[in-house]
Amino acid sequence: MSVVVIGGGPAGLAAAASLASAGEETYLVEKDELGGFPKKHNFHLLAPRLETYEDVIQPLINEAKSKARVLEHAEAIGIEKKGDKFNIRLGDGKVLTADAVILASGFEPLQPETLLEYKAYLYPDVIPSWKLEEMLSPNSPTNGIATRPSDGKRADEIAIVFCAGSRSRTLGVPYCSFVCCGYSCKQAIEIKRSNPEARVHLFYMDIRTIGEEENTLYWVAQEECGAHFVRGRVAGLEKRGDKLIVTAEDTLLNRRVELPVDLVSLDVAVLPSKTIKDFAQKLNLELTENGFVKTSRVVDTNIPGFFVAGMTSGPKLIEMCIAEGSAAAASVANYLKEGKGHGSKC
Amino acid sequence: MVVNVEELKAEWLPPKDFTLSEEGHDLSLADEVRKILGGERIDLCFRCGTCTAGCTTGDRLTEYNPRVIINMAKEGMWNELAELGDVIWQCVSCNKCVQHCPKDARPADIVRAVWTVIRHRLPQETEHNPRLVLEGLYMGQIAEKGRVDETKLARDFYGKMGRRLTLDDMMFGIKKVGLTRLIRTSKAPNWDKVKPTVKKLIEERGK
Amino acid sequence: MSRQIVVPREAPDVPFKSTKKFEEYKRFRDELYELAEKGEYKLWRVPEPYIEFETVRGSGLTKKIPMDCLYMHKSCWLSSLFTGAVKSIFYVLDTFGIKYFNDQNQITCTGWAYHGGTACPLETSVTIAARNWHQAYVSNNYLCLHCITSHGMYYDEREVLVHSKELRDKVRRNMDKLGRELIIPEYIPHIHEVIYALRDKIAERAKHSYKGVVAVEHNACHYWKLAPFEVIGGTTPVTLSGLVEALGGQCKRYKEWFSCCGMGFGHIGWYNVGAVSHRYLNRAAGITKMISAKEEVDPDFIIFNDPGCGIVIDRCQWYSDYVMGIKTDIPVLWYSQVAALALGADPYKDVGLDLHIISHDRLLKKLGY
Amino acid sequence: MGEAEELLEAVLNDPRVRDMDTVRGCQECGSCVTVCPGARFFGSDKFSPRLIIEMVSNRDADGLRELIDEGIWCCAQCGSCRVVCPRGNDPFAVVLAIREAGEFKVHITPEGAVLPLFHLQAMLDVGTCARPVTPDPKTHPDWGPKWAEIYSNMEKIRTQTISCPELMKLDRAWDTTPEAIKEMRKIWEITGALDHHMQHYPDYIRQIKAKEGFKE
Repeated sequence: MSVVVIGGGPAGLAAAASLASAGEETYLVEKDELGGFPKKHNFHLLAPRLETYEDVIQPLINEAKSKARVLEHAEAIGIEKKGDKFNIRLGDGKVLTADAVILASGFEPLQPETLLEYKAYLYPDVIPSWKLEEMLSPNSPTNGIATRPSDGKRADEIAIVFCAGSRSRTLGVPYCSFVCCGYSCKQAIEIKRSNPEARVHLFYMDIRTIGEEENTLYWVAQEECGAHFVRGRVAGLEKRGDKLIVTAEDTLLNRRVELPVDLVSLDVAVLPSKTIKDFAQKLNLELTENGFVKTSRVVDTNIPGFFVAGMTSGPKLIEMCIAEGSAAAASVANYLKEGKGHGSKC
Repeated sequence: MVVNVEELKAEWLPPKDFTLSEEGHDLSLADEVRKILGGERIDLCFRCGTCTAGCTTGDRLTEYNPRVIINMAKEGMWNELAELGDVIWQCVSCNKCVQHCPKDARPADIVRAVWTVIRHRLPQETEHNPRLVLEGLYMGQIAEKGRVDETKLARDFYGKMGRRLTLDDMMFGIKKVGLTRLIRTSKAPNWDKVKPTVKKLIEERGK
Repeated sequence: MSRQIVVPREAPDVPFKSTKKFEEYKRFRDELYELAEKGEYKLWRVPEPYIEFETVRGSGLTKKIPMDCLYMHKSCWLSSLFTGAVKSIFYVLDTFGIKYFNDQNQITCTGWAYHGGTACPLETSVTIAARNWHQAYVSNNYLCLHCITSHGMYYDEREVLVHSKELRDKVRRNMDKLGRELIIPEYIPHIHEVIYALRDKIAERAKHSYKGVVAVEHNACHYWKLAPFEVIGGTTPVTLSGLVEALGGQCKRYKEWFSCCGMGFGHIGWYNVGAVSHRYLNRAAGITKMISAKEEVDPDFIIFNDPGCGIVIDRCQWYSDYVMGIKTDIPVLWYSQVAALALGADPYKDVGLDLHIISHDRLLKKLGY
Repeated sequence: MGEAEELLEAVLNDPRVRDMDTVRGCQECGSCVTVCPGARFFGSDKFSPRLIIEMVSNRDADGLRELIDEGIWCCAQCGSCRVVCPRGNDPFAVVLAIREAGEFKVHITPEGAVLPLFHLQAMLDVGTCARPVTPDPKTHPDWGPKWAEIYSNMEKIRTQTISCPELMKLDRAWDTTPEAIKEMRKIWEITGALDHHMQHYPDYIRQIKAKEGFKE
C-alpha cells in the first residue's frame, strides 16, 4: 500500500512523517525544498507560540527525510484516478501510483503589486509581510533589523497594514486570512526588541488573535512594546520626501490620521494555490466558493482516498497545519485498513 | 453672494487636520500621562468602550466619553482635548468603569491623570475650575484630618467661588446628610500615624 | 479585419487580478448590449475609424475612442472662461485633419447643478442627457466630451438607465414627447483621450519640445474615480502623464496626487448652511494640493483634463499668496493647450494664455517661444 | 409617517440606491473617510461617509433627517469613496439621493441650500450652466486683481484675440440656439422640475411658463 503526499510544507511534512512512522510506504513530493513557505522565507519565530523554526519544523523535516521517500524539486503536474488507484505524474515524466493521496499544496500570497492603492509597484519600501518576516530573522542579511529596501537604512517608523486584500468584497476575497493578526503582533514585538527606537503602527479593522494568542501576542505588543494600534483601514499611501505617508481613519476617534513612516508592510491575503484548481478539474474535486477544497471531518474530500491538509482547505496557523497533517495521516491509515475514510461515500 | 476678501482673511483658519502627521501628533502628551500615578495604565486600554457604556456621567451627558478622552491623550490630540472644555471635568468618581474594565486599566484613574496633565499645561485656565477647587479642598481636609467636615468644605468652596453660604444651603445640607455629620469635626482615630503616607500619595497624584 | 487592441504603454506593468467590481462592470456591459437587442433602446456603436484602448491593464476591458467625425460636446466652464483651451482643441484636430462638428443645439448636461442635488430630479437630468445623445446621434458624429463632469455624469446616468427599468420607461416616454428616440452610447469618450491617442503624431510634428520641463498632473475625480473601468489606465490613469512624456517632458508624482482639487465644493458653492462655508474650502483643498506639489516637485506647470479643476487651481493660488503668504505660482494648462503649444500655436491668439491668472512666461521660455 | 421616515423611504426608493446596489453593509474600515475631502476639511464629526452608509443600512431615519440640516452639504461629490470601498458601497450616490429626496420628495431643504436664482436662470435662459459673466469680480474678490483686469477686457480677449466663432457671446458659454433653449425648458416642464421651483421663484417660473405657453 503506498501513499503520496503532495507538498512539503508543515502539513505535508507532518502527514508524511506520521504515515511513514506507521509503516506505510510514503512518498513526499515537493516542488522546491522541504519546509514550505516558512523555509522559503526564512521564518524564525513562529506565531502564536513563539517557538522557533528550528524547534518545530526542522525536526519534522528530519523525520520525514529519514522515514519517507522524499522527492524534492519534483512537481506533481497531473493526477488521474483509475479504479481505487491514483496515478500522479511528476514534472520529470515519472508516474507514481498510490492507494491514497494527501494534498497539502499550501497557499499563494496575493501579489502586493495588484493592490494598486498601496502602490507597491511604485515604491520599493512597500513590502509584503513575508519580506518583513525574512528581515526579522536573526540570520538575515540585516541581522534581524527591519530596514528600508530602497536605501538600506534602518526603519524606525513602520506601518503594518492588516487585511491587505483580504476581507474585500470588491477584490473577491471576502474571507479572513486568519494568520495575519497573530504574526503582525509578533512582528511588532520582534521589531521593538531588535530596535528599541522603532515605533510600530498597526492599522487593523478587527484584531483576531484567537485563543491564547490574545495575551501572548496582542497584549504583549500593545502593553509591553508600546505598539500603536489604529482601528481603520489604510486607504491612501503617497510619498513625501523620503517618507511614505499612510492615511487612514481612526474610526474609534472619528478622525483622519496621517502618519509618515519609513516602511510599510502589507499583510497580503492568502489565496488558494494553483494546484487546487488544476486537480479539481482533473478529479472532479468539490471546492468552496473561494476556491479552497471543500472538506468534511476536517481532512476528507468528496473523492474516496483523496485527503487534504493545511492551507489547502482554507487559511490556518502553522500549528493547525501540522495537526491536520497528522489527522490526515490517521485518516489515510484508517482508509487503507478499512477501505474507506471517515466521511467518504463509496 | 458677495464675498469680502478682508472678511475671508479674518475667517481664515488652517483646515482641521491640515498637517496632522507632524504637529498634531503630540506623543509627548501620552508620555506625560504615563508618568502620573494611575496614568501608566494608559497602554492597557484596547478601546472596547465598556467604560463609556457604563459611565454614570456619560448616561446624562453624551459628550462625556471616557474611552475617547483616554485615547485622545494616547494619540496626542491635545487641541481636541482642550476643546472639550468643561465636559472633561464631569466625572463623578463612581468608579463603575474601574469595576467594568476587562483589562483592569482603571479608566477613572487614567482620566484623573489626564486632568493632572491639563492642569500642568494650562495652569491659569484651570485655576478657578470649580471641580478642581473642590477637589483641592477635599483632599486638603483628608490629608489634615482623615475626615471631611462638610460644613467647612461647603463654606470654603463657596468662599473660593465668591458666593456666600445661605440659610437655605444650610437647611439643604442638614436635610441631605443630617445634623450629626455636619457638626463632627474631630480627627480620625490614630490619624497622625497614617497622615504622612496619605499626604505623600496625594502629592504624588497631583505631581 | 482583426480586432486590434492598443495597450497604453505608460500603464504600470502589474499582474491583473479579477475583482468582484470588475465582474459587476462586465455584467453591466453585457446587460447594456442585451437590453439593446431586446429593443429597450438603441445602442450607439462607435463608428470606424476608432482606436481601441485597453483600460485596466491585463483585464481585457477596452474603450473605443473615435478618431474622426467628433461631436464637440462643449463644457460650460471651459467655453466660458478659457476660450483658448477650446480653440486649442480645434487647432489640434485641424492640424491632423480630423473632422468635428460644433453643434449650437447642444445644451448643458446640468452637471454643475446636478451634484448639488437641489436643481432638478434625476429624471430631468437623465432626459437632458438622452436628448443630448440623440442630438449628437442625428448629426452623424460620435459623442466627444470637453467636460469631465459630463463624463462622470453620463457614465452614471447610463448605468442607472440600464439597471432601472422604471427610470428607463419614464425617460423613453419623455423622449417621445420631445419627438426623439432613446439612444445610449456604447462608450463615452472624452476629447483628451483623442489627444492622448494622437500623442506620438503630435510629438512627430512638434515644433517645440517639452524637454527639461517638469510637470505634475491632476486627474479629475469625475474621470477616474467615478468610472475606473472606462478610463485608459484604470485606477492609474495615464492619459495626462502619457501626453507630457510623449512630448519629451517629465511628469512627477506628489503626495496630494489623489486629492480632490476642491471644485467639488464649488459645485455646491452657493450653499450657506450652518457653519458650512464652502467657498473657503474650495480654496483650502486647492491650496493644500498646490503646496504639496510645490514643496515636493516644484513643477513648471500642472496639466488638467477637467475645466473646473483648472479654474480652481488657477484662481486659488493668488488667494493663498494673499491670505496665507504662501506663494506657489504653478501655471495651469489643459491637455489641449499642452498639445497646441507643442505644435507651435500662438500662445495668446490660439492658446489664450492671457485668460489665465498665473503667468506662463517661465514655461514659454523653456519651450523656446 | 413623519418627515424623517418619509425621507428614508424616498432615499431607499431612489433608483441609484434601490436598483444599483450601492448600500451593502459596512465593516467600518474608514477608507471612505480617509480619502473624503469633506471629512478632511469640515471634520469627520460633521460629515462622515461611513456614518451615512451605516445610517442608510441601519434604516436610521432620524439620523438622516438631521444630516439634511447641515452635514449632507459638506460632500464635494468627488467620488473618492466609490473607488476605495472594499465592500463596494457607494456613499457618493447615496449622498446625492439624500439631497434630492430632501428637496423633491420631502421639501425640507434648508434655505441656504436652495438652488440660487442666477443658476436657474443660466440653465433656463441660455441653456448653459455657467456664463462668462458669472464670476463677476464683485462677487468673486478671492479671484484677485488680475481677474478683475481680465474681466474688464473679457470682450476684447474673447472676441478679437481668440476669435472662435461659436464662443462669441458673453451671456452664454456657447451660442445656443432658441430651439435648444426651448427644448431645455420643455424637459424641465414635462419632468415637473419647473413646477417644483415655483415654490422658490414663482415670478420667474411664471414668466417662463407664459413665454412658452405651458399650463400653470
